[in-house]
Amino acid sequence: MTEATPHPPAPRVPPSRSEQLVLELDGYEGPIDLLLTLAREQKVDLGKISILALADQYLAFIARQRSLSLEIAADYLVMAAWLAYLKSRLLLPQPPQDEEPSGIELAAQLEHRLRLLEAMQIAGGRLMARPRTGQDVFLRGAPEGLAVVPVPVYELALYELLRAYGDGRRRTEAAVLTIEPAEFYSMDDALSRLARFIGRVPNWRELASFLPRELRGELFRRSALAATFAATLELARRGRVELRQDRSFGPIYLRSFAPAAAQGLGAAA
Amino acid sequence: MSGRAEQLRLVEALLFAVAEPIGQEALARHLDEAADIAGLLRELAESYAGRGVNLVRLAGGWTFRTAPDLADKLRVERPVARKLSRAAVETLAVIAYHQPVTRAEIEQIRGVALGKGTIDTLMEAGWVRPKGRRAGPGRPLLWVTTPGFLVHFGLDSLNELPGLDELRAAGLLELTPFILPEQAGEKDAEPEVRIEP
Amino acid sequence: MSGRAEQLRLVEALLFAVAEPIGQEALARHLDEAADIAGLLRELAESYAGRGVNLVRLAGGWTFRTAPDLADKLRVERPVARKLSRAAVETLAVIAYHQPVTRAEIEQIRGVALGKGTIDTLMEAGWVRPKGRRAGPGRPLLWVTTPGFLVHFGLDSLNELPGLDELRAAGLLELTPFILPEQAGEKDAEPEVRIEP
Repeated sequence: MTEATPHPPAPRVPPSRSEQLVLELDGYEGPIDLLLTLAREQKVDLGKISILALADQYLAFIARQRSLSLEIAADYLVMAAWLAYLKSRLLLPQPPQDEEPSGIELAAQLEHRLRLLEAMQIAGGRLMARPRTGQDVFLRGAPEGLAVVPVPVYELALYELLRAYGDGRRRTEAAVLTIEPAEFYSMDDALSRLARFIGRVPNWRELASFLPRELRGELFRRSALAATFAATLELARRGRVELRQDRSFGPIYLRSFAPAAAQGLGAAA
Repeated sequence: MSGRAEQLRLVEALLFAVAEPIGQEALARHLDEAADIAGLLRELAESYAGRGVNLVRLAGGWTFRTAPDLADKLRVERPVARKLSRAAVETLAVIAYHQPVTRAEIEQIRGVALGKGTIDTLMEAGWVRPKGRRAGPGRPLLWVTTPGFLVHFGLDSLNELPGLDELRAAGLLELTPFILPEQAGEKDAEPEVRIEP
Repeated sequence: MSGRAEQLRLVEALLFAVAEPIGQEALARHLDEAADIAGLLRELAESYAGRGVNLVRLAGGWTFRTAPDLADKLRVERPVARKLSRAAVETLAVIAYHQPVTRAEIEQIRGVALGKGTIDTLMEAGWVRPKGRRAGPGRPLLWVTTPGFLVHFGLDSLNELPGLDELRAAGLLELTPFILPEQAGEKDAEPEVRIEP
């Protein structure tokens, strides 16, 4: 279990005792880890180690590395400097009015850090030693799964419901107003249509030829025939047109009354 | 534990963990040469018979399968949000206001024929149901709203639906000049046939 | 067959049909309201104890898995997982025991800067994830373990982490700020103060 540490790698040297040392340093996860390893070499409980002896060990270790002209990562040197400082605090009497933590406090902190790292190293090892799923123990290899049944859920607000009802009512009411009148051809429609032809029809023409051309279904056609017939009767009564039917149920013919009279009537109108 | 019991455990674990049905030869690779694999499989299959999981032969190998009779219960329901068509909303409104009401009456009130699935959708939503038949020719089904309808819309009773006057007062019967409702709302429904008077 | 036997069969089939642990509430959705699910699970777990497959609690749910003592005989079926680096193991332990924890705190405990790939590896394995940020300067990301971590290491909950009680009793789960030599490991780490908009 090694990984490239974030520190610059130590230079390669020929196989010798020095390489052993390089590899050793390379194998530590930082200065605290090195300290922890050295502490373990004292083979006592971490609470009973001598911090002073530990600092000496570390400083000696680093000095040995440097004497071999090996590059040592800066953080190891920072730790060495701090341990040298700790050593002086532990050995020399504390000056009065010194605000800094005492040597004993610093040593206690270092000890706590060592214990914390050791605890995590042990915990990691215990985690890794557990039966691991997918490696030592296995879950169901071919789970059949549960069939998913979609259940439709409809969302609709009361407002939408009422709005729809209102829209529906409005639509059916509007249809009565706009569509129904258009379905029939009234006598007024027929009169205004015939008025356009009066005076311009000197010869007999079949009544059917005056019907509107729009094709709007049987009902409309029949109402147009009836309305136009009634209109011609009215026009004949007023003396505007003449009507002729040669036999019962035969075609009805129509022409303007008389050119002179028609002109006179036209001028009067 | 006896050798045979240990072998049974191992076969059980192997069959459980592998992703595909496993053949006797493949099982043999994990067991002593002397192991009676056919016998172990038979014993295991018997001990699982009648349980929630059975040991079955499949594709030339052996595998655990959930008992077929439990298939109905091995399901999860997943809600899927759906939107009602305009025609369905309006039909629901007509049923709510005019219940009990026949299909022909709904069509008469709305002025359009009902699409095939419209009432089905409303039944699926749990908002309408048939209730009795109207006396008279053809004895047509009558449609009413359900208690679920009241619950969904937060109504205590049908009397809480606003009346026509109240709808008009709320502006819900006002003409909106630029929308032709029959074209605006219903293009997602199946084409509806206009009824001639 | 009695109702309880049928319920047992159904629970057994459900747990077999799904590879992930299933919670009691999820099981309840498939059973009658009156069903004594805890009792059924206990009975099922007992009937599988000592067999090749066991019913266990994992990550807050229930699941079948192969018996741990068969590991050696089953392992050949799967490729051996890549071995984790020592840094990754330690980092995982720090996250598991001290979560939620910042990158700077992990570095503080280990006394060394975190390599770039370490957290990546743990995330790729599906064992850790970021969750929220710590209030305060830089609002650093907080790291926690995932349910997948619990499943992989066979834990029902974080309370089952090995040695948790002793560590707590020894005061080793509280992070007290260190005065010196904090800077030792951290100067080649990426700057911890990230400015958030």
